[in-house]
Amino acid sequence: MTLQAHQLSCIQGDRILFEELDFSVKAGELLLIEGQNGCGKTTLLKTLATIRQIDAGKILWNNQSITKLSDDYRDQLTWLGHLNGIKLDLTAAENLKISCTLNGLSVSDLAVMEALEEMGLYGYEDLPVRVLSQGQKRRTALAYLLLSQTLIWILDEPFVALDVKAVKLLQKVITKHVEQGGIVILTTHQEVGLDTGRIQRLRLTR
Amino acid sequence: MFKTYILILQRDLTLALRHKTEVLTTIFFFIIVISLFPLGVGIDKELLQKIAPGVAWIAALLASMLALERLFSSDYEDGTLEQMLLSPQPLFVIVLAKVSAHWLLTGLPLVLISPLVGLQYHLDFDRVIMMMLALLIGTPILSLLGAIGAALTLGLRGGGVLISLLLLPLYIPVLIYGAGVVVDSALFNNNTETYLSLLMGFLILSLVLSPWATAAALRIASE
Amino acid sequence: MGSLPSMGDYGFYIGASYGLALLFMLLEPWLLGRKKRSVIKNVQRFVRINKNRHD
Amino acid sequence: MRINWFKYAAPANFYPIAGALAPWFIALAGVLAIIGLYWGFFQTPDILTDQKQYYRIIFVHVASAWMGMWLYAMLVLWALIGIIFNTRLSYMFAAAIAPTGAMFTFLSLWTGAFWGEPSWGTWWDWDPRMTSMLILLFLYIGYMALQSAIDDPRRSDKASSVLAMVGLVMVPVIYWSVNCPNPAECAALHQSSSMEQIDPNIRNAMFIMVASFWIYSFGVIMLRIRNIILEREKQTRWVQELKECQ
Repeated sequence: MTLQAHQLSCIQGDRILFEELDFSVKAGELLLIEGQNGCGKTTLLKTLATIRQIDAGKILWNNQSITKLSDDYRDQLTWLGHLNGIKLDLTAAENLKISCTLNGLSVSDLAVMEALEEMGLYGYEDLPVRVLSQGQKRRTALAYLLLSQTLIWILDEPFVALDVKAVKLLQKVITKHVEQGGIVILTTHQEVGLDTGRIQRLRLTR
Repeated sequence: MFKTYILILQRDLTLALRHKTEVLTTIFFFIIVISLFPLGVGIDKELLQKIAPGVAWIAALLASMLALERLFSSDYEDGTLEQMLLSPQPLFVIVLAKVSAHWLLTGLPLVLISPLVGLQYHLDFDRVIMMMLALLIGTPILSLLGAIGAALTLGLRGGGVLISLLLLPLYIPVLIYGAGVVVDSALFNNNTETYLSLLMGFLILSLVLSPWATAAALRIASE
Repeated sequence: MGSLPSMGDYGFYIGASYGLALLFMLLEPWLLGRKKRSVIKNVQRFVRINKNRHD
Repeated sequence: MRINWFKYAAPANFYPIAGALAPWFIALAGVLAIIGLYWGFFQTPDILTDQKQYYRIIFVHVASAWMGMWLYAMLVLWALIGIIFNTRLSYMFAAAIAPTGAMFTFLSLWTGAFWGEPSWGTWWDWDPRMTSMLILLFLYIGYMALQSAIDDPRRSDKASSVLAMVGLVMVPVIYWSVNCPNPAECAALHQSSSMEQIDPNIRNAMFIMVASFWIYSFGVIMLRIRNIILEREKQTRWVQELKECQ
C-alpha cells in the first residue's frame, strides 16, 4: 500500500513548477508538503488526486499507474481543496449524505448526525449551510472525513479558517487515521501536531 | 451507478426548486420570444402558420441556452464539481444526471406550453401534437449539446455569449429537422416519420457524444 | 489561343474577387510580421528584467 | 531551466525550421499563383456555353472553398494528435491553422457571392453548399473565440481540442442536414461533382491555384506558429538567448 512518484514534473503555462520529483508514502505515514506560496504545492496535490493531468513522470499506487487505475484509485481517495465542496442551499446533513453516496458509502442518518456532532455542529444539522459561519462550513466539509473509509486523504491547507478547538479536533482525526494505517498528504503553514513521528517532509524549492 | 444518477438528479431538482424563479424565467423567455414575432412579422394568418415551427424551435433553442450557463457554474464555484470528478462513479453518469435535471427544468416545460404557440399562430390540433412530439425529442438534444458548451466555457468571462457562439452551429440540424416535422405534417405528405426518426437518430448520437465530451471538458476546466 | 482575356462587362466582379483574395493574402503575412515584432518586444522586456534581476 | 524531454523540446527545434521554410513557401505560392492565373486567363475561352467571362472567378472561389474545408480537417487532425500525445507543438499547430482557415472560408463566401450575382442574379440564395461554408465559418469563429477566451494556454489547448472533436462528429451531420433538409427528395447530396466535364485548361489552372493556396497556407501557418512559440515560451532560456531577442 504505497504511493510513489517517479520523475514527476509539472509545467504551469510556460513556467516549470517542479522537475523530476521522487517520493514515496507508505501506509500509516503522513507526507507534509512545504514551500512558499506559488511554488506548486496545490498543483502537486491536484496531480496526485487526478484532478490535474500529469505533465511528465509517473505516479504509482501499489505499483500501478494511477491514470490506468483511474476510478479504482479514486475509490481509495478523499480530497479536500480550498473550496468546501458543499452546496450552500442544502442543509449540512443533506450535503454529507450526498457526499457519502457519491463516493459509494451507504451511511445511516444517525451516523451522519454523529459525525456532525463530533465536529461540533450539534443543533446546526438541519440549517441551510448558507447561514453557518466560515469555520462551521469548513467543519461540515471536514465532517465527511469521519465517515469516509478511504485510505488516502489529500488535504490542501485543511487548518485554514479553523478556530483553536477545531484545529485540535482535526489533528486528532488525522492522527487516528494515520495510526489505523491510512495515508495523509497535506500542505499547511501550521504544526501538524502528529506525535507518532511518522511524518515525511517534502520541500518544493522554487 | 443508477443510484448516483438518481442522487444527482434529485439533488439538482431540489436545488432548483428552492429557487423557483430561475425555472420560470426560462418558460417566460420562451413565451415572450414567441409572442414578439407576430408583432414584428405581422399577424396575417397564413404567414403565422408558416413560420410557427421555425419560431417555436428558435425560441426553444434560445430558452434552453439561457439556462445552460448555470448548469455547472454553481458546482464549479463551491467545489462540489471537484468532488464529483473524484467520485469513483463514472463521470458520464453524473453528467447525464445533470443534463436530465436541466432538461426537466427547461426542456419539458417548453414542450408542455408549446400548445400556446398553436393558439397564437392559429395552428390546428394535429400540428400542435406534431410540434410537441418534435420538441419532446429535440429538447433533450439541446440540453445534451448545451452541456458540452457549458462545460467548455466554465468559469470564463463572457461565458453566456461564448456558449451561444459555440453551440448555434451544432443546433442547426435539430432546428432543420425539428421544424421540418411540423412543416411536413402541414403539407400532408407522409414522411413525418422519417423526420422523427432522423431526430431520434440525432438524439442517440448526442447521447453518445455529449457525456464523453462534457466529462473531458469538465476535467479540463477544473484542473 | 493566347488571346488577351476580355472581361466583358463583369470586370467589377472578377476584379473584386481577385482583389479581395490578393488583399487577404498580403494582409495576413504583414499582420503576422507586425505581431512578431510586438511579441519580440515583449520578450526583450523579459530579457531586460531577468538581466537586472541577476546582476 | 532546460527542457530536455523530446516532446517538450519540439517547439525549440521547430522554431528555426519554420523560420527558414516560411518565406520560401510564400514565394513559391506567389509563383504558382501567377502561372495558374496566366493559364486560367490566357489559355481559356472567354465565353463558355452557359457561363460568360465571370466564370474565371472559379479559380479563387473553388481553391479558397477547398482550403477552408481542408484546413478544418487539418485543425481537427492536429487537435487529435495533441490529445493523444499531449505534445504542445501539435496544439500550437491547431491554433495556428484556425485563422487562415477562417480567412479562406470567408473569402470563398465572398467570391461565391461575386460569382452568384452575375450568373444567378442574387448575392446569396441559401444554396446548400454556400450555407455549409457559412456554418463552417461559424465553427471556425467559435473555435477561435473559445481559444481567445481562455488565458491559460494549457486549458485553452485542451478545451479547443475537445471542441474540435465535437466539430469533427457534428460537421457531417450539419452538412447532411443542410444539404438534404427534406429526406424525401435527397438528390442534392448525390449531385455529381462538376469537375470532369469542364475544359481541361480550366481544370489544370484550378489545380495549380489550389496548390498555390496550399503552399501559401503552409507558409502563413509557419509564420503564425513562430509567433505562438515565442509568445508561449518567452520564459524559457532558449527564447531569451535568440539573437533577435537581445
